[in-house]
Amino acid sequence: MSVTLVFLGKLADLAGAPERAVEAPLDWSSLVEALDGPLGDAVAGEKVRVAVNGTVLPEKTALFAEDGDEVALLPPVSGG
Amino acid sequence: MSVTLVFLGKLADLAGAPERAVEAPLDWSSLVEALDGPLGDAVAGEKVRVAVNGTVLPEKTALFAEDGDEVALLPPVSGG
Amino acid sequence: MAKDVRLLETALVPEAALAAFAAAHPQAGGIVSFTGKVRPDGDVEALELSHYERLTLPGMETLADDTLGRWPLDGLLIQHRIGVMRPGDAIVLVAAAARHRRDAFQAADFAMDHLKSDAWFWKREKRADGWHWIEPRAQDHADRHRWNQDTDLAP
Amino acid sequence: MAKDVRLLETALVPEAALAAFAAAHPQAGGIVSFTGKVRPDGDVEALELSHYERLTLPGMETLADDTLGRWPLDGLLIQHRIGVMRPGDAIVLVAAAARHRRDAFQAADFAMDHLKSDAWFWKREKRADGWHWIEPRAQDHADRHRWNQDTDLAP
Repeated sequence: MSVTLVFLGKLADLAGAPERAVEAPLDWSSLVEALDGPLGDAVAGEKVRVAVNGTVLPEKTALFAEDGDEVALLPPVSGG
Repeated sequence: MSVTLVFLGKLADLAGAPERAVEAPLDWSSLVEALDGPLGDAVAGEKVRVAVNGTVLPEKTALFAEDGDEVALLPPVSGG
Repeated sequence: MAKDVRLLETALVPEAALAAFAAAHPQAGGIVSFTGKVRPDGDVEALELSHYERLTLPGMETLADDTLGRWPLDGLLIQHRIGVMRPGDAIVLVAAAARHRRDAFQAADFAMDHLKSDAWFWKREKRADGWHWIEPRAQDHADRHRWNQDTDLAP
Repeated sequence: MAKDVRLLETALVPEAALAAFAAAHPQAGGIVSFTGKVRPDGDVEALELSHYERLTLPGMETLADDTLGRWPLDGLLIQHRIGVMRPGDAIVLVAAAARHRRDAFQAADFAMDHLKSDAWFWKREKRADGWHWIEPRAQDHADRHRWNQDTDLAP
């Protein structure tokens, strides 16, 4: 019963790994709770967006993920 | 004692050859006189420009060429 | 096949890709291309582009469709590197083939502006003191905003 | 050598010329190119471009200098065919190498607009019923007039 978090860009550095499994179900408050310190601050910052199974959420606080879902945490893109 | 006329583009077709030698010195009226028929009409037309030794004349009726000069008759360019 | 969109994990060779693209579109009167490379100046030793499987290539496909919808093109090529690159390596190649020159210029320009500011890539540079993440450039956003705003593919 | 301007009497091979140009400008972050070909559609069997020795190449050199004066470029390549070409043959190649993408796009676009409407070439096409001289296209003049007017190289 888990959700896979995927950390992109500098969030992977802050997380210490590109992925992490967290307990399902997952909503915004339980995500913030699960990510403490600078990682949690960064993810909560207004520039980070959230995608569930490849769909970017218009409003990340509306996050809801269940067992088997993949939640990506997307910092601002830096271009090609 | 001659001036070389160089015919570009469709003027070469009208002239029947890419070049022609005419008597020096040459001014605008003697040029028009030397080129009769459709060729003369085309050269006199407002879109044809004249260059002497590689310099385009601002006003072709100011033409004056001497022995050894090259006079080019330039129809509108049609692009690359 | 009007659209050819690829993410490359190994070397992007612009001349070879362009030759293949031109051969695939013999009917096009004009082809405009842009090649972007890792600049060999400064103290940058390496560049790494990371992507997100579920968004990056789909986003590039959407950008290609959008570009094809805006200009009458015979073909559109978008190739983008991911992974670690060295100074002088090609990062991106965009090519647009069209009957009319202006369409090809605008399409390539549009696709590049959106790739630079709007595509799902994250970039870091290795300098003498280690790796540094690169933030978005204000100029890239300004470039994108020259076009109208119904085409935001990423925030 | 920032400027490379040529008139070619034999085949123009864009990919080879672009590869050499890129190799000559390793410091450029971006290269924009335009390749124009004889379109293989319609009933055109051949195209002939004639030039005038004393004006055509000097005019292209002046256009290159003007382009280099307007944008900060690392290099500018202009190659133009003369003589008889067949459908599918390349007629013209322009490439601009620059540190910044926008400069390279604008320079290549500007050079092409002026080559199309302003350079000393005369063109005729061979169709089933023989050769026909091509008149200037109004669109080419309109394209050139997008730029400001202190750069008329030919009437």
